[in-house]
Amino acid sequence: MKVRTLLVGLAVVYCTLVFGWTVQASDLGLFEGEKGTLKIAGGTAHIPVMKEAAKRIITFNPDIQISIAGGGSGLGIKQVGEGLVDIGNSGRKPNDEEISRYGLQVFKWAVDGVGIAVNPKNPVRSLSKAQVKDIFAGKITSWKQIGGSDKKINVYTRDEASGTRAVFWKKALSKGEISSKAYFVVSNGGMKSAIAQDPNSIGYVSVGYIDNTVAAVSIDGVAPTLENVKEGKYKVARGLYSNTKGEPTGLAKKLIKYLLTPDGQDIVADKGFVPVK
Amino acid sequence: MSDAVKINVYHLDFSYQGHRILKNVTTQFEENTLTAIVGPSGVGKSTFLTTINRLWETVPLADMKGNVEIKFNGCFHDVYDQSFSLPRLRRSVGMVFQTPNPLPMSIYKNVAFPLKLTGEKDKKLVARNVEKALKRAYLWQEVKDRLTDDANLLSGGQQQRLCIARALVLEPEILLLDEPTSSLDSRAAMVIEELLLTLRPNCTLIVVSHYLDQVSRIADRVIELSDGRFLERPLGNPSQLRVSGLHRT
Amino acid sequence: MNRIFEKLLLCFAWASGIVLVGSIAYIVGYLIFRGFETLNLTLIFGDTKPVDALLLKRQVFEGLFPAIIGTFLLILLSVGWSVPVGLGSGIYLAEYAGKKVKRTLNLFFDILSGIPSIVVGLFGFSVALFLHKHYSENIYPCLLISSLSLAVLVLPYIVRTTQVSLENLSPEMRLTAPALGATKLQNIFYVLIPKSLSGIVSGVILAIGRCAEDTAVIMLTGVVATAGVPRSIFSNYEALPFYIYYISAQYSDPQELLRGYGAAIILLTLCVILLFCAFVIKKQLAYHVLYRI
Amino acid sequence: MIRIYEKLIEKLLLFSAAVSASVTILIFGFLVILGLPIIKGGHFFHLLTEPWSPYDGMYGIYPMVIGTLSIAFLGVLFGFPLSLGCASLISVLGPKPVRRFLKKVVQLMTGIPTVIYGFVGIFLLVPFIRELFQEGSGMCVLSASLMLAVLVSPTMILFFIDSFDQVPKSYLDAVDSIGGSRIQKFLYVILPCAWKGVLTGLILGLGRALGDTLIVLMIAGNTVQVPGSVMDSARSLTSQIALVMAADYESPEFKSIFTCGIVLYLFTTIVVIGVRTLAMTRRRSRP
Repeated sequence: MKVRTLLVGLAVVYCTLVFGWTVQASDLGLFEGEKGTLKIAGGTAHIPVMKEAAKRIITFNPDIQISIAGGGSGLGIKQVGEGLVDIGNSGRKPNDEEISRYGLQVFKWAVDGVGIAVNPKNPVRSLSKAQVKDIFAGKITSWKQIGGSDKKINVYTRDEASGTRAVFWKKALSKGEISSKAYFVVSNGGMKSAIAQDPNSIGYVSVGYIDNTVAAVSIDGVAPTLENVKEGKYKVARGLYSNTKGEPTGLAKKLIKYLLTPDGQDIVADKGFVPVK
Repeated sequence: MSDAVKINVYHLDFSYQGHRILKNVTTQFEENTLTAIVGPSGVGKSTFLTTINRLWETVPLADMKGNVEIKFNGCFHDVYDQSFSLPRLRRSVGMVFQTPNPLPMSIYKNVAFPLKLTGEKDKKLVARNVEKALKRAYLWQEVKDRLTDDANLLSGGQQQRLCIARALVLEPEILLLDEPTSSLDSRAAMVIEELLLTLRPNCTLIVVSHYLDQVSRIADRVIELSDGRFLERPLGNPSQLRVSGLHRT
Repeated sequence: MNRIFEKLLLCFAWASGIVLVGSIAYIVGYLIFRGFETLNLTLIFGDTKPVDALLLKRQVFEGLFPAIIGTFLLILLSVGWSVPVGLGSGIYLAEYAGKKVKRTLNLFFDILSGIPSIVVGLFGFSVALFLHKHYSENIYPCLLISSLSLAVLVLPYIVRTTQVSLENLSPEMRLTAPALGATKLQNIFYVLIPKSLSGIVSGVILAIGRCAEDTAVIMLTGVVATAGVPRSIFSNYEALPFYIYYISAQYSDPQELLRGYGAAIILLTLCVILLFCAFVIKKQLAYHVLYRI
Repeated sequence: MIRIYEKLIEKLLLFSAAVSASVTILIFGFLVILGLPIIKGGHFFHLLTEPWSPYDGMYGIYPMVIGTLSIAFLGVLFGFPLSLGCASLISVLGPKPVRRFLKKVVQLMTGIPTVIYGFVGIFLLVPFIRELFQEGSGMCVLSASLMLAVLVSPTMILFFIDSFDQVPKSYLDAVDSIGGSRIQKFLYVILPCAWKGVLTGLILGLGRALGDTLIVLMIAGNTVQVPGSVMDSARSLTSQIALVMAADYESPEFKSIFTCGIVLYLFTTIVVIGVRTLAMTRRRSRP
């Protein structure tokens, strides 16, 4: 009796596993029979998508190992260029010098915006471009000057390796100065949690990271939402790129291919970015 | 030079940290006798013992001149000669220290330790020799049921006899004892004394001692070390010795 | 006047004792208060079945399992590298080295033990990069490089504890075995090392603790946010202290942050247990365990 | 045969000692060689006094040097009286149960991972400082140095206790016999006898504070500026290394972090030499 229950149970488990996989396997079929390790580093905006993709791939085929590190776009480009990782992510397009020097192949699989974020307790929800520039340059120092409470503004910025910083600096600040008094954080996740904790903060973060723990701020009346980015209304937008040194091969090639399949693009949309297909 | 001489010491000079402790000492020790060395503390009695088995060489800032010859197999060997193996010397010249110094091992392992050093692999032989040594040291009856116990669990007197057994297991021809009873109570000391007397027939013993009554009980010959020189003392009753400026402990 | 001054000082001593105990109790208490509810199997294995995870059938996501295994491997490897070399150096220093050599080497080890761990990490990273450029394309920051760098970090601890416990042995103890005919080497290995073993072992345990807690070295030499259980010493890996650091800055939801608290509690417990072991062993427990027939 | 074997082992031990000692030099060598291009370009001392502004081609580490020094010194400044108080309580002043308990706590503290101090610092100390002073984000020199004080205290306390315990017992008996109180014994006998030990402990604590990465990285805010007050955020040399890690051999940013490494290495050497000198004079003057 007991043995039979056990057998039935096992059969059920087996079936769910097998069918579960075959059903799911539509686009993951790419990774059938693959083996080995894949190393990814760079842009931090990419991490949620990469993690989810890795999770699905490894669940489908446990023989594959994927390691994901942050570090920023600059680091991603350099590490892939030096051959330290297989895929280097960047939140900005690698510049011509980088592409020619390392022989990079660039793949864009999502569109993202860089939005200004403040603490939800802060009433300010809209700024003009000039105000933004002044705040980040350290010329406007109190929230009172722009309609908030009488508190000093704590400006948060990213390090030089960040693609998010590069895009924001170019498109929102028009390459203006960033105050030397700004606090530094090392990733989009770090920016979000810092702003969520500090009531007097202002910073910039990938649109995909904006949720209810932080409040998005409109620039010249345009809010940094997915729709506005998609429609091209919100100007501080950028692509999310994955770069390889030379033509991608093996797992790297398949991962990039997978990101561009309907499944992959679903993950992109699910994580708050604009799919490219 | 009589046939019975076991150890010859010639012109021994010893200095420690620049202080001259032994001054041009020349003496002989006869085979299978018990010689006692007496003298005030800190005068270099223990140091003299270490010149015979070259143990002083491990002490930093010590320096020695002179010669020591020991007769092995009927033939004298200069122990300071380069070709003379140091481990061989130490194995033929046993030494027992002032405070019992059992190694951090079981009782059995302690006694078997010197055999381990010689690379003896035959377990039966080791066991036989250990038993023999323990019996010679009058310890066998007390420890035969607890050979695996930690040696430090033994009493002071037992520990000292263990150390003697450890020295005996290699069947040394010479045994140096540096105040072997000074850290023991009088009953334990008596046992050790009797033990030494039983060893005398086939072992040359040199004992450094503070206890003059002890010396008078066991020694064949008494030497007093004073100001770096050796003085022969007549065997006599303890009070005679006291007159010569020694103290009784 | 003097009386008041003395009274004030006494008050100050008590106050500082209370402040110290209070702050540490607050820190640990806060951690446990916030994190204890996460302490369950899900914290470690996420939604993967523990059996599958342990048999390495499935990679664990949203769980600490890979980080725990990573830390464990890291400790094993680093101690594996550093103990033989460290023991050898310690023995040499205590038993063989002449006065001048000893002074010089001691200075080197003092400096080595003072070098900030991030500099050791930088060193490990540049060595890896150097080898990658000039030697083999297959060498990059990885478990091997991290463990070697950590070995450098803990090396002075092991050298120092070995040296000190050997040097602290009594002169009588040193003479015993030579008097029985032991050579220098036999004396060292049969008597001196066993006798100072408890000191040496507790030093090794403290080194293990250092390997478990260090973050700065590994963050430059191959630890990553997501890697799964490493399959070889040339893989990237996850580790508990880095996980805590990473979560503190990058958590995206409260659930993730809670895992950070969980990881912190686990790491803290691990380190405290190691410390405790070191104490117990130092109290000569090893004596009875290690020296029976 | 045995002699050859012994010699062989001795050579092996010498070899391992040489290897481990050479690591010390190897690290310095690597730092200097890799940092050489930028040191040559801008003079080492010039780099120490220049600001950090990669976009303008300036890779000076002046703000980080000041950041490191101010955070570390402040940390020790907070930690020192605390440690001295605790050490005196443990070795002389406290009643026995208090002493034993406190000592256990201090020993336990040596085992707490740095990253945990940083972690708790972010979620406990930073908001607290922010609310208390109503200025800035709470990530500042003050928060970092307070946390550092907690980190370096056990090192200092244990060392202080050690040096207090080395005061000859005869001195203490002398004070006891003339009816001195505990605090008097501590103030007028132990402290004057052990002041060199206290100084050594202080320097060791400073060394630990200078070399810490995680606490400063996590709660000092990492702003590249010379901090003007304790409420300002700052970046230390160690954080600079952690933050600028890039894999590009050629970039000047990457090379500049070796200058940070060299400076930290030199700090360490100075600390070690200081401690050794003190230890030497202590040994000589000991009764």
